[in-house]
Amino acid sequence: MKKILIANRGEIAVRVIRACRDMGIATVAIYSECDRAALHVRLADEAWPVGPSAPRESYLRIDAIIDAAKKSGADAVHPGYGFLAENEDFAAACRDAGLVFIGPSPEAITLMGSKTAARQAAIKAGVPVVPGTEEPLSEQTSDADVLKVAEGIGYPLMLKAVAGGGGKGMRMVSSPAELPASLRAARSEAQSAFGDGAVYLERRILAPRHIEVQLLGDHYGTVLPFVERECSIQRRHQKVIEESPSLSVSPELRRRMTAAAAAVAKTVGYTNAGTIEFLLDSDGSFYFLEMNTRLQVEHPITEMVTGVDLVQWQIRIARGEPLTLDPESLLTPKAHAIECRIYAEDPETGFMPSPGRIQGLRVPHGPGVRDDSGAYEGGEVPIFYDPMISKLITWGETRDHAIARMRRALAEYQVRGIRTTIPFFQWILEDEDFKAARFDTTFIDRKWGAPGSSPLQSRDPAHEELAVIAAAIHMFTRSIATTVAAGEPVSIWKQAGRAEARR
Amino acid sequence: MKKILIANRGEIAVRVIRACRDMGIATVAIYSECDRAALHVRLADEAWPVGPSAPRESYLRIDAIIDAAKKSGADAVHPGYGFLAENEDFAAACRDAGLVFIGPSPEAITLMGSKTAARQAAIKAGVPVVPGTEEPLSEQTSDADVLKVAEGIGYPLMLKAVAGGGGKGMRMVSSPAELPASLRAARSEAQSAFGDGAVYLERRILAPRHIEVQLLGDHYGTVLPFVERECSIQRRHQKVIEESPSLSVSPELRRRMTAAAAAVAKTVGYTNAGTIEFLLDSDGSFYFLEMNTRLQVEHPITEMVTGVDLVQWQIRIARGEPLTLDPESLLTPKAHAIECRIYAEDPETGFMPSPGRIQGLRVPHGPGVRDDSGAYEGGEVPIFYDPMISKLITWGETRDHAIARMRRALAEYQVRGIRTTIPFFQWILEDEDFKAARFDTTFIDRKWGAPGSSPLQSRDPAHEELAVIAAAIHMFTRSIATTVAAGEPVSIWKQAGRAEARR
Amino acid sequence: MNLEIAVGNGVRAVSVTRKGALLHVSVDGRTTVVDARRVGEMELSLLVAPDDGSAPVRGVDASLAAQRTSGDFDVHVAGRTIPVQVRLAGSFGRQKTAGAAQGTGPQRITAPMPGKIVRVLVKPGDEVKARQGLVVVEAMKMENELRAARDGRVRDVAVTEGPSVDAGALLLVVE
Amino acid sequence: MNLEIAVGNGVRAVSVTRKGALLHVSVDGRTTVVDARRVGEMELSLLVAPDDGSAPVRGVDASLAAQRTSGDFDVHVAGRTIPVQVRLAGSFGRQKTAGAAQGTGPQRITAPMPGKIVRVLVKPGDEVKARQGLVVVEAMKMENELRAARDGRVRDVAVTEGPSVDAGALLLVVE
Repeated sequence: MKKILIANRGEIAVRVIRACRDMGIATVAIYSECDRAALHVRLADEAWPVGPSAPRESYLRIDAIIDAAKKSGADAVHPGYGFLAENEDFAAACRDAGLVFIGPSPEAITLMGSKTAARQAAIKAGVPVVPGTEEPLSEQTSDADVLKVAEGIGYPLMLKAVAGGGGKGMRMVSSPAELPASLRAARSEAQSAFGDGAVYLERRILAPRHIEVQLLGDHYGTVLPFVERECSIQRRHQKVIEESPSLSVSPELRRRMTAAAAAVAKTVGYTNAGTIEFLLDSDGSFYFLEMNTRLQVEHPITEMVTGVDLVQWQIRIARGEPLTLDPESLLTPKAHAIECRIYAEDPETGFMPSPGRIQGLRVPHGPGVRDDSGAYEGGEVPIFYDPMISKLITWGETRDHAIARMRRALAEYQVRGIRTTIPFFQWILEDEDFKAARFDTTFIDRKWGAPGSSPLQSRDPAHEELAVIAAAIHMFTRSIATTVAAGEPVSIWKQAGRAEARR
Repeated sequence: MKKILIANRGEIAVRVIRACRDMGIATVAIYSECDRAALHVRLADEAWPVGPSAPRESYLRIDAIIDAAKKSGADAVHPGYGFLAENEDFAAACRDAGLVFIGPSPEAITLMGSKTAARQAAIKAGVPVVPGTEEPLSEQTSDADVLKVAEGIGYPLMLKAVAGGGGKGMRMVSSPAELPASLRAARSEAQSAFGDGAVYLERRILAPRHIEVQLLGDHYGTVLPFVERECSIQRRHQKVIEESPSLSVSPELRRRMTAAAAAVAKTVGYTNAGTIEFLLDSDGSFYFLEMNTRLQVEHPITEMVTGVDLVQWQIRIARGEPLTLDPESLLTPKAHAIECRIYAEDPETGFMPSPGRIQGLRVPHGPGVRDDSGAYEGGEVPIFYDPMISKLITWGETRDHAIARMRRALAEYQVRGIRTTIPFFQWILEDEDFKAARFDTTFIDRKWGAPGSSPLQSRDPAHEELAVIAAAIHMFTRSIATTVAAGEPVSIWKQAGRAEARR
Repeated sequence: MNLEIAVGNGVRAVSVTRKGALLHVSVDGRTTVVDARRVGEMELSLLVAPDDGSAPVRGVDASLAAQRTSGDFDVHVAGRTIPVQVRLAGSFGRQKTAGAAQGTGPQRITAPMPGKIVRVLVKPGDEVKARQGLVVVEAMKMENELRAARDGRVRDVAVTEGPSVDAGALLLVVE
Repeated sequence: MNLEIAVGNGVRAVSVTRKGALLHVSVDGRTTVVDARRVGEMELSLLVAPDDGSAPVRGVDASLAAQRTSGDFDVHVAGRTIPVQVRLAGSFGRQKTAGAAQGTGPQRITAPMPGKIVRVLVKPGDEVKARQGLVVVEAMKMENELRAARDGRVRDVAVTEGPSVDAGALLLVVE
């Protein structure tokens, strides 16, 4: 394997480029029109255009990507996560084109990509699943039929896209009255996100934790599970903070959950990296939720507590190497790691996306801090893609230490020109329940309060005063006077600026 | 301990500030005139001026620093390394002022600060020392007397400052004829660097490795040694690359060396962080060289392979906590770490210092990379201080992996506007002997070649062509045309630039 | 230099004067002594004197990001991001005093980012409650519901479902 | 635009022309097709077409740092730092062709950085060999010996031991 095309963009494309470079493998980036100057393009050895900015016309264009791979002479393709990472047609197209797809087989993607088929596989492996519909409900299924099925499961229940992922096409339904509207919304979201409007129903576990197990499987039948990740801190069903290990998982429970995860993967002959997601109930019982047949966004926390470079191992497995890692050490976390997903969203305005140019960027550094980012000072955050611009990961000797470092790192982090979720994380990390690890997947909804409001809006007057002072001094000392909004350029203002500039 | 004054500048002041912040402790920076806008000033909670730019008038002014500590209400002082870190008067002055000095006792500093007294302590602890003079040779000792002592030791020998450190006041002497000139030079350097011109003589071990053992000692008699650091890659007796563990140290040898190091420290009742330096001969025998009674520049590699935050532990020890670390795990390195000290020096011109403004800075990121830096884009590297601007540390599953990541990180690293030693490290890291860990302390001298020459000067024509293309395109596309050196501003040039800017 | 700076829900009267190497910044009559250095195009290193009038030693690393409207900035300070609006003294007039951010005039709902109008949830004449959803804009893979700030009645609806709009485009007006 | 760019020991004749969205850069007659984007004040993202004439896909992230002399840059490219001197065509004249960097005129030894003259090792009239030490300047805690580039005879010594000098100050001349 000499040259790998990375069929993705943003921080994950950068992450894969770095792994390739560490292995002496050349890299080929692909880019859409608006991504010509993106960081992954700047860092790759080659960069090939694949179409206009809309994902459907570029990063989801299997033909254009395969064409770029062939022309560039790449011998393998890494799909990252999102886009085509869990698309069996893409995996098959790579195989047909003689390219190694760095991921599981198209068959495994197809099987585990169907939420309902994946549930069957879990049941076959002897792993409990959340009670729910065994068969998908197609877009043609009438509301009345869905209501009937729902009755058998009971309310509240979860309505989920069969092809779902990342919280898309997912709705909680509390009563029969809500079902039709939620069904319509979920189908439409699923259709637009995955091209498949089929859904299924599941019993809603109240106040569960979301715990997942990373796996690596090689081509010789070895499947190795890793210490669990705790991903209960979610907003709109999207993970925002992850950590490893979970304080709610005892060594004994870890052994059972990781064994269950490995059993599911073995049942389907799974290879490469994948993740089994579980719901952990407050009584300690756990249920198979779904399998993600790709590298996970939050893979770095596992890397931090096990010392294993998961992307390198994806590549090594894909080129036929056997897994030589020590299974015991993968289940023995070295202290604690935590990740915050930094989004270009404004928590003050209901997490409205905040695309635009990054005017200034100060990235935190120092011991125990890792920043996996696709951003740079002067770079653009386009409106077309997922607004996650970086992942900030900290490691500490204890959970408290990792959290303290995260708070310090967030205070150092400045993304100027666009709004980000950094203040949101600062708020969570000061919460007593979070600090004590007393939470479940409903944490954010309960804590953040009603939509439209925000606990951040109560400002600290001392900080406001400092902001006022800083802004006034900026105006007073800046060398190039600019027009102020109040009207025409004010000459006295300019003169004051110029006089200062000469000092 | 609520507020700590950091009696230092640059990357180590930043490092200590981060540790304090991780522990919820407020920080007080000090600064000289030229450091008003330095990174450590920007990041600290408070910053107090201590005098003009010359170190003697600011960072070495014990009175001014103690005064700042008192006025700021700090209850402890962290000295970093260099400046006053190994000055017993400073440690005593802190104690007298009721400030906790985060380091060993003034008595331990005095004892181990004298190279000759330290040798006596090692002998007392049953640890072998390099044969040499037992008593210091004061500045009054005549050349003839020194020549007589030298005869007893034999040539080649090392001439070293009693108060030395960091390679200052150190000379290799091959023959009696060289001795008077070297003596003069070493005394003058030692006098200027440490205010003490006394020297001593040691037999020169041919082709030794420089191996050192980090220690922590608490106030309850516990002294814990850490897995060794390999520091043989030196230029002008200054370490430039360090790694941990050393490939030349077997587990059995590690046990003996770390036990010897702990024995020396216990003999002198040592507390806080310190490092015992050894020379390791090619036959496997090792000799006590000296003790550094402070945090070491290269402490991060130990942190990377043991997971221990040494600065935090310095603070914890100073506030009276007992060492609760697991001794076994400190001697069991987790894979491999390597550090390159990035200096503002130009390897192309004999490592001439290259102070000035950092016009642009791109810091490497990604898995396994840590950058401990005092630099920022737009910041100045002053001429008054040590030219080390950052330490780049990488961690890998194996030594090869750590080196591969270092090469990748160095390629990502851009410090624009001043010259740095980054190309020098790129050259070392491509060396086959380095990659195979076949080296000793003479490695750089042998490999780099004669003074004035540089292996970097043989340029790759392909890179030169790219540089020419980039420069031409920069001139062609930049929006603000500037005068060219060829003479007056050329209007056609400006017009071309403006035309491009409007595109 | 006399300025008015809006922050949070109020407007502060601010003046800056240089005294020797230091700046005296008065905010609503309270003066702070500052040792300021510009460390970047939009970055300042400030050392601020404490209230007791001693030397300026309190470190405040501040940086600004210009917003669309000239004089509007996001100020990054002490690990926080605080929006301010800077105007020459007298510019804000009387309407923008404490609490004025909640206003009482018509609400002009504009697109906060470029995106596609996927749903319009109200029509002219509809009575709407505070926080009621008005229009759904899709951008960055997410649907974002724009809501009413207060109770009112929809006057104009300037968009239809389907087309894309630029940031700042007027979508509808609630009075 | 026609330029002369000195790099290494030679001077290249360079021209840049725009063709549609691409730039054609000719270096000593050999043309390279480049898709260039400015990503910062002094940073460029280049995609360079390979020799076979196919599409520009080879990634070259380049950035420049201006040196003291206008037109002189350190170019950071492919993990390396390469000094270049850019002039308008014809400016270098004949004297700066391949190998010219070694020159033959008098060597003007200047201070590469501000520092203190700690030792002057030669006096006017001394014969010196290539790489022989001439003067020792202390800066950044280190003593730095400035050496002769080639054999010659010391003509002028402009400094004495003790005082500090600025960067670029003439220290001595060897002819």
